[in-house]
Amino acid sequence: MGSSLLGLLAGLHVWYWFDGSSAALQFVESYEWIPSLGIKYIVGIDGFSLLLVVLTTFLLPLVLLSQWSDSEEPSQRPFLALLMALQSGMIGALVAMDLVFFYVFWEAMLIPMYFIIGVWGGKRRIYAATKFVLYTVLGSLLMLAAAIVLYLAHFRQTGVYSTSLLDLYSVKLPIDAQMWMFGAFAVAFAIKVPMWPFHTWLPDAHVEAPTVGSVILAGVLLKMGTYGLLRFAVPMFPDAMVQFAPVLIFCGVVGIIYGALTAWVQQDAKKMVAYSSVSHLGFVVIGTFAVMAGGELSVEALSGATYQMINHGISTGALFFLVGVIYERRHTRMLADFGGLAKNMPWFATILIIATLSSVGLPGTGGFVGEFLILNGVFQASPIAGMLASLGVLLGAVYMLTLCRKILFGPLDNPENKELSDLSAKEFGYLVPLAVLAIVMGIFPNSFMDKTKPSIERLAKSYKSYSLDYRMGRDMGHQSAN
Amino acid sequence: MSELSNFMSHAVFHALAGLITLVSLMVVASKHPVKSAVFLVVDLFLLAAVYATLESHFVAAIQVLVYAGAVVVLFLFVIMLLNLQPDQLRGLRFNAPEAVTLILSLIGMFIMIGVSVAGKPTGLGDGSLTVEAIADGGGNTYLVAMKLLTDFIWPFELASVLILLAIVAAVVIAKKDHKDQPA
Amino acid sequence: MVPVEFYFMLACVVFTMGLFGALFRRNIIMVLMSIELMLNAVNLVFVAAGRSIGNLDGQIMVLFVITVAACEAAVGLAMVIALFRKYGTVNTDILRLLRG
Amino acid sequence: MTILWIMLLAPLVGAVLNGLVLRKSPKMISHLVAVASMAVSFGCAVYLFMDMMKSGGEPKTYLAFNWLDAGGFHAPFKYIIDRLSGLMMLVVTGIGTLIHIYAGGYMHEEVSTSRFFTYLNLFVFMMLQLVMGDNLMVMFVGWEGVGLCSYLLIGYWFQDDNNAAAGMKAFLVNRIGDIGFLFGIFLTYRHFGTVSFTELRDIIGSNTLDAVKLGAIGWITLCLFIGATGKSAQLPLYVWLPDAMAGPTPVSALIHAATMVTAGIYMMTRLNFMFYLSPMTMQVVAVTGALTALFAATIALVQSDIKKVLAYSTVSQLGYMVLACGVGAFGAGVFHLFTHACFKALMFLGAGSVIVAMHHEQDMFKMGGLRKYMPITHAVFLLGVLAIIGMPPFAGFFSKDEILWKAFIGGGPILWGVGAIAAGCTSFYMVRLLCLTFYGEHRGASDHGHHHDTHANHAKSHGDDHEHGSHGHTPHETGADMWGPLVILALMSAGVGFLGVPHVLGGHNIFEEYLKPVMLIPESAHEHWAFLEATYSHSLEMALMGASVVVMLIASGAAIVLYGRGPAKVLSKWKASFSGVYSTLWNKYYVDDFYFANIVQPIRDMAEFLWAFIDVKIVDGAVNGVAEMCRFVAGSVSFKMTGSVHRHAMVLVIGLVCLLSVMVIN
Amino acid sequence: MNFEVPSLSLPFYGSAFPILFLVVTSIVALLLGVSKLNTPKVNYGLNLFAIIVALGSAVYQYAISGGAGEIYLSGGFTAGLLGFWGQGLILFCAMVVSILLGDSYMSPKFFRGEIVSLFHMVLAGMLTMVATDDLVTLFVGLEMASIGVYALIGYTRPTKLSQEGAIKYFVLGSIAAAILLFGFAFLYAAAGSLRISEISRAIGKVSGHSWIELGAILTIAGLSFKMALVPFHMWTPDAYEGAPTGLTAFMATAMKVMIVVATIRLCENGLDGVHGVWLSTLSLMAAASLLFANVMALAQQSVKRMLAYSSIAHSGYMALALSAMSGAGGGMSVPSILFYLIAYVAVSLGTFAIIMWLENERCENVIVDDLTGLAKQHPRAAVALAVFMFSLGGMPPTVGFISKLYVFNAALSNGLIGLVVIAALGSTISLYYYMRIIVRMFMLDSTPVLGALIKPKKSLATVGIVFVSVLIVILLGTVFPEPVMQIARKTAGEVTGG
Repeated sequence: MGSSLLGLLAGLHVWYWFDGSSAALQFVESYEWIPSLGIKYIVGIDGFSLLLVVLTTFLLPLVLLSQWSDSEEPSQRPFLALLMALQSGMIGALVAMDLVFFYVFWEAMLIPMYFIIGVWGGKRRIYAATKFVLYTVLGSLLMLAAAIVLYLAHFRQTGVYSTSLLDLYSVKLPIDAQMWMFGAFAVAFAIKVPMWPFHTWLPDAHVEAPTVGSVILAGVLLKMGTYGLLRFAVPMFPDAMVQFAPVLIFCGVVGIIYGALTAWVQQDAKKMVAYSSVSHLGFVVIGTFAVMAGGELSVEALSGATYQMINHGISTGALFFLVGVIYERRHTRMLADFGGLAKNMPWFATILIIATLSSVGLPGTGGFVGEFLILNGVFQASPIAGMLASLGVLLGAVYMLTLCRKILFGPLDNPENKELSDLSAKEFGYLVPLAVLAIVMGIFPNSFMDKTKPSIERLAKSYKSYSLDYRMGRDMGHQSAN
Repeated sequence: MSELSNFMSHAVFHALAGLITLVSLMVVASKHPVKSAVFLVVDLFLLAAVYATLESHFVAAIQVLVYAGAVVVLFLFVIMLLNLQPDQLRGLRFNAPEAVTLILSLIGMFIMIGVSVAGKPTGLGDGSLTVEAIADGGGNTYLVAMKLLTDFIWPFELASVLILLAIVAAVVIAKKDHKDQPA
Repeated sequence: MVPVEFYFMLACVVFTMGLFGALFRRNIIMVLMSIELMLNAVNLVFVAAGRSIGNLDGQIMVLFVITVAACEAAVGLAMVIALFRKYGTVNTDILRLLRG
Repeated sequence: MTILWIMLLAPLVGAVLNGLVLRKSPKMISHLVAVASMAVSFGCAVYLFMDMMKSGGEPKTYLAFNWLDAGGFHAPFKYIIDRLSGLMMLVVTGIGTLIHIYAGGYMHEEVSTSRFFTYLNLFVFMMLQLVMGDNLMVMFVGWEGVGLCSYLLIGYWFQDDNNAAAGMKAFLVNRIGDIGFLFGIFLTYRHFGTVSFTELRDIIGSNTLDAVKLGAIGWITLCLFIGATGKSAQLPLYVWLPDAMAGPTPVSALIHAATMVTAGIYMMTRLNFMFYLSPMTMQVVAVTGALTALFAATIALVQSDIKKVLAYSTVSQLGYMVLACGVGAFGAGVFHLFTHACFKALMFLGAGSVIVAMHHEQDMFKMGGLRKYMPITHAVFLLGVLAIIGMPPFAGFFSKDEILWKAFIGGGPILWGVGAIAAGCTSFYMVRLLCLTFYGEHRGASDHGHHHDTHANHAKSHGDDHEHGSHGHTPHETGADMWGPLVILALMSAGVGFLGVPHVLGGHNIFEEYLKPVMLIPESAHEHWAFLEATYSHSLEMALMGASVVVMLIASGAAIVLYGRGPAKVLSKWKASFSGVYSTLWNKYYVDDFYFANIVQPIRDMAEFLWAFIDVKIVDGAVNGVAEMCRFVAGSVSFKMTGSVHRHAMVLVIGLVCLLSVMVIN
Repeated sequence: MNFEVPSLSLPFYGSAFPILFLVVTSIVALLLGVSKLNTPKVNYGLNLFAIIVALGSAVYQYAISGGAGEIYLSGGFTAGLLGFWGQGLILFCAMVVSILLGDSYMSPKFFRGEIVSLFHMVLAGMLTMVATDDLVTLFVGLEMASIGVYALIGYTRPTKLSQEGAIKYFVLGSIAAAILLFGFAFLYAAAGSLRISEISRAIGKVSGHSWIELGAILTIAGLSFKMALVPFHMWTPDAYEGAPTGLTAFMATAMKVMIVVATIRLCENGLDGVHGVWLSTLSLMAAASLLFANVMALAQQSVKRMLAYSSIAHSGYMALALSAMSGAGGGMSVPSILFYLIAYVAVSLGTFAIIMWLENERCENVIVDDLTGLAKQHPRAAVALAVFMFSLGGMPPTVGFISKLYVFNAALSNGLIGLVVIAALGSTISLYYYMRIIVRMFMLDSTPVLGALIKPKKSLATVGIVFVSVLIVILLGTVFPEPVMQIARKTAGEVTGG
């Protein structure tokens, strides 16, 4: 706990000192790690990772707080240790500026999560944990292969072995090589996101994971996928990205609608929230790939995507916490078992509604800012996709309100539910910050986005110039060949 | 080399080859292990004859002495010791896997034969060791011995360890383990 | 002079014969003898090749092969005896405990 | 501009106080806080209005802070005070205050009302965002915010699942419209690079639009109008409003009659310069409005639930307003909005009083004769009815005739005819309602044991804690806290019409003059809208006016004859002989059923299919199938293929031969 | 005809000291075996002494050896970095296995004079095989190792299982030996020599001749048998399961080191002229191993059998790198294989140490279900085993990942993208069965099956070995891969010439 608070302080420190006007990496440290392969320990933070790092450091204390009172239990110590390991893994992956170094953290964080789900999870925890790990690993290994090819290409072009991102960004690849490598990266990250149709591990993992596991999974782990897309897939393979963007947008849109519809018919509250993640992250995905007519990325959509990542972490984290609250009291998550809880749990109801509203993107909550910007950007890039994705806004309201209605409203007729007590002080302790943040993020988004703005604009713009450079270079190559 | 001797060596080779093939078939196809062992001895003799036609007299001799004389006798000895009855040749049940394997091995054989006929690569070997050269050098046995004890001294020495190892291994394996209950 | 390919072809045939024996005979002693046959095929190649190239390495190798074959035969037959002691048969079909 | 911020934030402060601090406090205090915050807000609004008028009604904008900046997109929290928003803020805070006062009495049976007043205050706050915002985004914040409050308030008595369902329906149907609104924003940003009203007005006013932008405006306005159909309950998205009556009656009065539902009209008026540029959209708007007016009015003819009747009446009146917008008479629309806010709030509150008096009985056929018991309520209600049916010289007469006249000159006789028929229906059902409720015999006490009509399934909206046994008590007049606001509203219903006396009747149409600066017909569209400025013969206008009055009188007369002393005998005979028509009307043209069976259910079925089949069987099945396949291969291979040393050797040989073949092939 | 009489110099004796010394100690052990001193303790001491001395001398030779190897006895013995490296690793495995066997219930069975003698002769054969330029010596060394191991695994403690495993291994091994020899014969026929380096030279002259290709394929097939590559792997599960666990560990580690080093030498130094042949052959087998072995491992109940399939799969990874040895990016693959071997040896020894620790007379074959609840019973052992499993599965931050990265790197630098994709699939499948063990240990609550039987033995040595293995696995996986990579690189210099 102490160390997590320390982590939060450090996170806030970084936040405070982060220079929002610069797109460059900050707080960079670099050491040799495996010089014979050119692998370095390079960490640094820019606009993309900053928010996620802060989110991670923010969520962890809350998560630990939620575990606080049970600390008598003997299995608590390994659990906390795993949580801390998970946090290091996540932060490591976020700050790593070396491809292999990133990969190490990216995979290493599976292990604590695996144990968290597998040891402390529900009935089908083993199935879920195994599926989670295998699915992710399969994708990541393909990515690893592509990463190595990229690294070798860099070597061929410069004669230097390096896996540093800054070096790899400069690699110029022919389009067909870019295509499959982008595919490999995209699949790896799509699995993590999870993007339709690679999403099926998520509901299982969420349902079986303990509350805390779900919170972290939804809050940060999934963002690794979208973060990865932004950090690696997009800048490294610009031409392939333009080619692939329609496919990804398609998957994203399908994910949005599909996730929403499937969420709607779920009977299990957690599964519903899990599918809602599929839908919400679909927004992030389409936001990332909103390629405008000029080959430039939509700044609005990118901002929205980065913002939505954080916001989804907050709102869905809160939702999982809330489902955990009632699960702890009733040991069931079936919607049919609840109803009318707003009567004897008014605070619970209040926070659930706030989280719901943030999740459905009501103006004034963080969800709106993210979704609006994404949809706006995507609409500018591809009106059809924007329109279809907007259906997600409607369907999102459908299932989330269904959730609220089934839990909170209706007659309080189940005798077991009548005895339920409202939130305890501890639960307040971890829920209120999330609820407050959900609203603050909706009202003062600029104070969050200012920090990310330069990075986003640089990505969107440099992307264009880079890809133009590249095309021109290729054309010249053609001419000389002719 | 004269036409005649060429014809003769061909004739001898083909006769031997035919016999070897036949006997080899008998070795693997005989019902009774004893018969197989006897055919094996015959086979080894025939091969020794082939070696002899190839001017490898020492090897031919060793083939007869060690192989036919010791190894196969060892086989016979064990067969007798265990008083084995003729096989029911149950092994020659031909299920699909066996059939497939048989066909494939035949294909493999033809591939190997096909490769064999590619012929000797040109420009290789000094060809120094003609029959005359052997005779000049002191005869096949002398040359082999010299070679064995100079260039191949290291494996030669190791072979002694190998034989020791085999003896120890055979003892370990065949030793009756009194503590171990028979099944 | 008989071309070296003829010897090779003969060796291939003998090798395959040995292989058949090893593959299809259930009697383990038969299997061992078949393996001896295969080794003989090898020897034939060595000798023929050595003759055609004109050096002695092939014959040397044959000597080692014979040594090894003898060792293998010794160890193999010891195993046969041990097996026979335990099961009263030398049929390989009994070796079915380890599978999967 | 501190006053503005006080006005905007006072309701929010009230909401926060009630929502977070005063949860357990007595009703009195939460009521007081709520009313006080509203009163403060209203006071500020009056001050601001005066201030604005003093400076000639020039629009002024005030920046709170920059809200959202991403790329080229900027959406500050910026507010505008001009004639339009000034008027609206008066309506919102003024009527809001009255309703807050009234609500205290209405909700006196509740254990705690802090939650109620939280929502109500929050609603006013959001409504102020909607009307004061200087850009589409702030408006959208309010737009969705009021939707949220509406959702929460409709489902206020959440113990009844139907209420929760009605709330959800309202929210979702509104969301459909909101998506249209969103598209409108996206398109606006795409083509104009800004979403600020002031800037848009400047751009469009400058008349430098190319064909692409003109085309885009068509789409933009259409999208925005879809938003308006949601919020303002127009065809085809009106279905939520009748269900929304499940909420407490003050809510119906404030949200579903006076303020929120008029947001669509407000928005169109706010963007009139864009709508003017797109005659096609305007045509759609006008037709939609007229049809809605007629459609809802016919349904209202046969409903038995007092609030349902009022609800359909609201839909119908909103149709009028939309019709007005559609023919370019935004001023008339807003005028009707204003008068309608007064008299419909009055009628809802009156109905609320009746319902309270009847112990939450809403079926009109179980009322009757209440005039005796509730004289004040009766009096004010009567005024309201007179206003809505367009009896000269009450408010409704002026506003409605203005609209019908504009419809005639702008849209032709058909639109006028539709409007007039709707007006006739309005007169009929309103008088019917009045008669059934206040005249004739009291039918409530004798009907003691019977609870409610099976059809009016949303009629019961009281919580568990309400005693059912209170039926049969004699109705009684309500307290002053409830009739006080009624009286004020009644006076307004009677009086505000004079703000818009048309020239033909010797007035100056002050209201239209007042709003004139808000309107802007871009030059390129002048020709099309020339009729608005043209002069017509007074006799025509008078004739039409007379015609509509006659229609009104005939319809009212019919209603008095049929329902004056309770439902006439002949009605049941008619019911039987026109059962098809009747049940169609009674079931609201089966629209709800149609939507459910053809839209909601198929989607739900599809979702089930997606989940149960596609997701579990195919997408996940593929994933698990791979794993299963591996395990199957391993299992079958491991025991069938292995064990025998010969088999092992065969595999070896086969492998070898394969390698050799590869070599040969190479 | 001239014959060069071999001159046996002091450096030769120094270089060959490990081999010679082990031969001597084997005879000593044999003599001890018939004396009164034939007690497990004495034999244990002798064994450990001999191995440590040999190991020390191999390490010393490695340290003083400078780059290109010295060639003695007409190529029979080469004193190069790779050879000493292989000898050192083999002896290290032998040492660890001896210590583990000393701690196990097998101790009185194994530490008999004749067995120790066999063991030393086997070691001598293995050491010979990794340090020779001569196919004859290679073959003799291989047979020494094989024949000895047949006896050791089957008859150290003869049970039905071990005997069956040994016989199967023997029969198949003999067939494979014949195939290998057939390959040698064709190589000889085409190249005219049995010296690896001369074959290379001859191939330069006659490249593309089909005899060489046939010989190369048969040779590689024969070696693949020992390396346990699909489809020549069938003996592996049986032999691994049947053998006493200590010897299984020995086979999985030392034998693999031996055969891989020999293969590197043969392919890189001898057959580099026909690398197209072994590229296609080895990559096919690598692909087959990676897929098939991993799938098969899914169905296994016996831990040892599962590890056998896992070992096949790991051979597949090494074959992947082996097949990438030639061509443009080949410089990276030999170091990657060597690094992989070190990682694999460390992890395997640790894993087998834990499994041996769990075994006793009553429970000789631990099945996966036996591990249920181990985390509650013996949490430290469970954590260690979990670390090993993750490392075998190639998850960071263990050395398994770094070695996999290295191997992929090598393969991809030669453009073997398809193979790497297959490897990725394979290792995903492999994670499943590794995780099965973790699931049993940590996640299933049912009563421990084996836990009841185990009396935690006080075996400091085992604990130490496990601890050191964990340390190696983690440290090489996180902070210190570089020094080991440098060693691998330096060692590879002998064959790659760089």
